[in-house]
Amino acid sequence: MDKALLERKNLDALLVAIRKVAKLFAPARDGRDGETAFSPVESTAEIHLEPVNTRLSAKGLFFPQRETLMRFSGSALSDVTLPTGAFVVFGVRPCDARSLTWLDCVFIGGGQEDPYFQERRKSAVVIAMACDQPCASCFCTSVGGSPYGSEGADLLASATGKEGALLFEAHSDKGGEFLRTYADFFAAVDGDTLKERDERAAAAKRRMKALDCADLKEKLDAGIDSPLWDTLTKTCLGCGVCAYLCPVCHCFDITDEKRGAEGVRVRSWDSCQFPRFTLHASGHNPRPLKKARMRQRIMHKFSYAVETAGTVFCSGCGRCVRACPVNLDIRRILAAFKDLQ
Amino acid sequence: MSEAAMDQGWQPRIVAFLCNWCSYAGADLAGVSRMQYPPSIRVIRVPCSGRINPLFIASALQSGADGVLVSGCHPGDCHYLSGNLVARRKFALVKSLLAHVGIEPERVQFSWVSASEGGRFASLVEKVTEDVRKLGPQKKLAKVP
Amino acid sequence: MGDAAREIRRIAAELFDGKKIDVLIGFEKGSDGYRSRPVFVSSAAEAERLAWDATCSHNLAVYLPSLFRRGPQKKGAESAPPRVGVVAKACDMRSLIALAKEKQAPRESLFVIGVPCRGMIDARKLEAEVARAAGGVEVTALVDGEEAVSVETADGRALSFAREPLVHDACLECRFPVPRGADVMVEGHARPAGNNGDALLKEFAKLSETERWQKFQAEISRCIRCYACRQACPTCYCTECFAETNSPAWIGVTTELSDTMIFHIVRIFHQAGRCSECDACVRACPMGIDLRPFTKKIAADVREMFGFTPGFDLETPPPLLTFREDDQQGFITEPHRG
Amino acid sequence: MKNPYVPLPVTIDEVFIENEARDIKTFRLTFDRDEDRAGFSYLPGQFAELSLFGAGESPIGIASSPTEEGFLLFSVKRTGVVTGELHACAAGRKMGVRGPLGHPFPWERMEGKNLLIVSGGFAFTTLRSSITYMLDPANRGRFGKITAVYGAREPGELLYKKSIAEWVARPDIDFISTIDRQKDGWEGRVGLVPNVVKDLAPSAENTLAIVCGPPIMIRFTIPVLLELGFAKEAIILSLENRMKCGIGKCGRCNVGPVYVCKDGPVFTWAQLEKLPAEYY
Repeated sequence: MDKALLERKNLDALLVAIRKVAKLFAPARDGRDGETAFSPVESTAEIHLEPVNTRLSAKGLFFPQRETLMRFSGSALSDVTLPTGAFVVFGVRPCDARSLTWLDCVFIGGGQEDPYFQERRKSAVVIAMACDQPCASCFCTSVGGSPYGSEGADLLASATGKEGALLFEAHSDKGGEFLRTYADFFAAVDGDTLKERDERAAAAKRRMKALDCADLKEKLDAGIDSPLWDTLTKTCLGCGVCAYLCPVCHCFDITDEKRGAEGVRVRSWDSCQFPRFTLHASGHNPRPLKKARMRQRIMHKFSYAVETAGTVFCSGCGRCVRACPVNLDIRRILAAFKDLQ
Repeated sequence: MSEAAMDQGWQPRIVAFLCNWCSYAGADLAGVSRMQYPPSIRVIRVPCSGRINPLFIASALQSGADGVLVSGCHPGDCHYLSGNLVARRKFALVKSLLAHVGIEPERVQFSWVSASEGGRFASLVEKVTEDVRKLGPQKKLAKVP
Repeated sequence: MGDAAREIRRIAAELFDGKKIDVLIGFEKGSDGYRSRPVFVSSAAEAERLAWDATCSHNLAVYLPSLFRRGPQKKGAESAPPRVGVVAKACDMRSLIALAKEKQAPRESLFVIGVPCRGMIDARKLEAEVARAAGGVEVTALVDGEEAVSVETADGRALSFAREPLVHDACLECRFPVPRGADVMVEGHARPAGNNGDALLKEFAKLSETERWQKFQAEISRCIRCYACRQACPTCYCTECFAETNSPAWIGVTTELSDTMIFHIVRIFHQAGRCSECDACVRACPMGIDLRPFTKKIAADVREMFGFTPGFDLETPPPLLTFREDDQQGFITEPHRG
Repeated sequence: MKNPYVPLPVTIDEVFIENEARDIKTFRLTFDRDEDRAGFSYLPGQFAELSLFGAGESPIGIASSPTEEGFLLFSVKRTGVVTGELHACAAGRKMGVRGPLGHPFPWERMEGKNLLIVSGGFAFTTLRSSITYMLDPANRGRFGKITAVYGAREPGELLYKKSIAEWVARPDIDFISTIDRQKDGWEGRVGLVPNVVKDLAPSAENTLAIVCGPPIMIRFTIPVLLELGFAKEAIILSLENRMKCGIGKCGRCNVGPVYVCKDGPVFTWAQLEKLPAEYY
C-alpha cells in the first residue's frame, strides 16, 4: 500500500495512535502574531496549516539549535548520550522536506557520519504536506522543487475535495510501513482523487513566479569579484535571520559551558553572516567585510554546493525573503548576477 | 544573628560588590570589631560603585548567587567625587528593570556604607540575608549546565 | 503618498546636483508588494529609485554609525567625514539625534529630509490579511488611503482593508509622529500623537511578579539569538557586543534560556537614554517576540526618573553620563539600625 | 558508530617553553589508552583538535613525527581562551585530543623529489614533524636534497632551537635559519624569508616547495618561487582557518568549495589560486 485516504473523522484517532509510540510534531500557533512553529501537539485542534510556512523549518528537529554533545566532570568525559525516541513530524512543507536531504549530505555524507543527526533522522517519520497556496515569497519551482514535491519526505499528504480528507502517499520504505502500521485509519484511494491531486499540483505550480536559475553557478563564479556584492549588500544589517531561518544552512559552533567542575560541550547554530564566525584568536579575520560574508552565503548555496554536493543548497522556501529585516531578497541578488554580462 | 535563623539550615549565597574606599573598609571594620553577621556573603572588591556593570549583577545571578548586594560610599563621599552618583542612576534602572521582568526586588539590593559604619554593614548583610532567605534559592537566572 | 515620494526625489536630486551630499539613505520599493527596503543612492540619477509609501518602516539611522566609523587617521591628513542625506520619520530623526549626541554621527554631516508619518503598515499584518482573503499571493499595487489600504493582487483581485489595524504597534503608540529638527520637511499630514505605550506598560505592571516573569520567559524562550533586534537597533552601535565577547564570556552563545534572558535584559538596559521607541527591534524579530513591555519600561523609567526623553536635543548630556544630587534613591536599602 | 566529536583522553607528559616571549609552549602528550595510541596513525602535515573541557577545543598542527613513537607534540601559541588555558596547564594534567584530522603533506608525491621548505615564525610546527620524519634513517633515502629556510622576527622566537642546532650540523639537510633584523649575538643570516629564498635561488628542477608561515610571508614568497620556476602545482601550502568540528560539518573553515579541515589543510598554490582569498 503506497497510497491511502485519511478521512477527516479519523485524523484525531490516528494522532492518538501515533502518540502512543512516538512524539508528534506539527505546526502550531506561536506567539501573538498568528504565525506557526513546529511544536509537540496532542490533537488536531492544535495543528495550524497556514499559507505562510512555519517560522523555522523542521531543521531544528534534526539539528537542534542547542544540543549537548557530551558532559564532562573536571577534565574527564562523563557522558555522551545520543538522542533517542521515535518521532513523527507532520505538516513539513515540500521545500523543507527537500532541505533535509541536503542536511543528510552534510551530516551523514562527506565520509564522516554525525551520530547525533543520524540518530534523529533514523528515528523520525517525515510527513510532508503539499502546498496549495504558495506565498509571494516562495520560489521552490525556481530551484528544482515543487509545491507537491516529495523529496526528503517519507510520506506526502495533500488536501482533497472530500470534506477535509487527506491523501497520503508513501515515498520511502518508512512511509510504506507507516501506512501499513496504521492501515485501520485509512481508506482506499479512488482514481478521481488521484486525478484531482494532479490538477491541484499543477494549479499550485502555476501560481508560482519562476526565476531563471539555469546557468546561475557560472554567472556567480564569473562575478565573484563583481562590485555588485558591495552594492547589493550595502543595507545588510549583518544579523543571522537568513541563516537561522534557512532550512539548509547548517553552520554551527561548539562551546563549553561549566559551573564548578561539571559542564557540557554543546553545539549551537552559527552563521557565516556574523563577523566573529571567521575571526581568528589573533584578531585577524579573513572575511572581515559584510559583502564578503553575504557572498559566502550565496556562493555556498548556489556555487560551492553544486560542486561538492551536486545541487544548490536552497529550497526556495522564501523565509529569508519574508523575514530579512531590510528585505535584502535573495531572489534579487540572484537575478542581478543572472543579468551580469 | 539569632540562633533560630542559624538553625534554619539553608544559608543563601550573596555576592557583595563593595567599593574599595568606603564599603569594603566598612566591612573590614565590622570584621575587626568582631561584629556578628551571617556568613552568607562573598565579597568582591571594586574600585568604586561606579565600576559596577549591570553584567556583574547578571553574571552573579547566573552563576547561582541567591542575591546580590552592591554598596558604595554615601552620596557626596565618593573617593572619585561622583562615581556613586552616576552609578545611582544605573542602579535605579537596573533595580526597576529586573523587578519589572519578574525578578524579586529583594534579590538585588543597593546601599551605601561608609568606612566608619561597621555596624551598618553588619546589619545590612543581616537584612539582605534575611530578605533572600525568605525567598529561597534563586533559580530564575541561575544556569545549570 | 505619491507626492511625498516625488518630493523626496526632487530634494535628493537637488542635494546631489548642488554637491551638498555624497550619499543619501532612503527607501525603495521592495519585494512582493508588501515591503519596502532601505537603499543607498549616490547620484541624482539614482535618486529616481527613491520611494515613499506606507511600508517604509525601517529606522534608517541604523546605518549612520558605520558610515562615520573610520580607521585611524593620519594627523593633519584626516579625510573629511562623508556628507550623508537621510530620509527620516520622527523615530529615525530621534535615533539620529541620539547618535549625534553620542558622537556616532556628526549632525553637521547629515542632511535630514523629514517626513511626517501617518503610521507605517506592518507588512506581516497585511500579508496575513491578504493570505486570509486570497492566499499567499503577491501584491502588485498598494494604495494607502485615508481609512483603508487597497491592494491589487497578482491574480487580479482587488482587496481593501481598514488601515488602522494594519499599522505597526509602535506607530499606534507614537507620541511624536512629526520629525523635529529636520533640515527640510516634506509636506504631509501626520497621525495624531498616541500614548507611547503607557497603557501597555500599565497593563503589564498590573500583573503579579510571577505572571510578569512567566510572560518574560515565554517571550524570550522563543529567541533564536539571531541578533536581528540588536542589528536593527540604531542605537545598538557597539562594534563588539557583550553577548559575543569570549574573554570575558559574559554569557553563553547558545539559546540556553538564562543566557538569552540576560542578553535581552542587558541589551534593553543599554538602550536607556537612547531608545526612541521606534520598535525596530520588534519589527526585525523573525520570531515575533514582543519586546515592547520591556523596551518601553526602560524608556518610561528614564523619562520618569531623570526627566529625559531621547532624541530631541544635542546639548543635554546622556542621562547615564550625568546625575543630579537629588536623584531619587528610594530604592536604596536601609538596614535595620545605623 | 564512532562519535567523531569525542576526544581521546591524553595526559600532558611534559611542557617546554619555546620562545623568549614565553607565549609559545610545546606540549608532549601521551595517550591514556593503548588502543588510542595504536589507532592514532598520522603523517606530517595533519592536525588535531586539542580539547580542554571547560575551555573548548583548538585545532593545532601535529609537531611530532610518526617516527617518534609513544607521544605527540603540539606547539601552541597563547592567543585565545583555549590556548590561554592550555598555557596554564602543567605536566600531569589530563586533556583530550581529537584526530588526526585533515590531509598530510603529499608524501607519495614528495618521494624522489628535492624538497624546499620555507617557513616563518610559529607556523614551523608541522615542518618540524616533516623534517624529523624525512631525516629518520628509514625515510631519508626516499627523498632527494632537502633545503629548509626558517625565519623569525628575532633569534629568541625561533622554535625547536636544539633540533635546529642538530639539523644545521647535519650533512643531509641544508638548514638555514634567519631573523628579520640584526640582533647582538646572532651569527646567522639576517633577512626576511622571501628575500633569503630569492638569494638562495634553489633550483626548481624536480623540486617541491612547502611553504608555511604568516599570511604576509606567504604573499611575498609565492611570487619569488614562481619566478624561480616552480610550477603552481609544485608549491605546497598549509592553511590555518578558524575551525570548530574539524570534520567538514560546521562550515567555519569553508573557503570556496573546500573545507580547510577536511580537504586541507594542505593545498597546492594551483588549488588555492582558484579560491576566493579568504584563507589569509
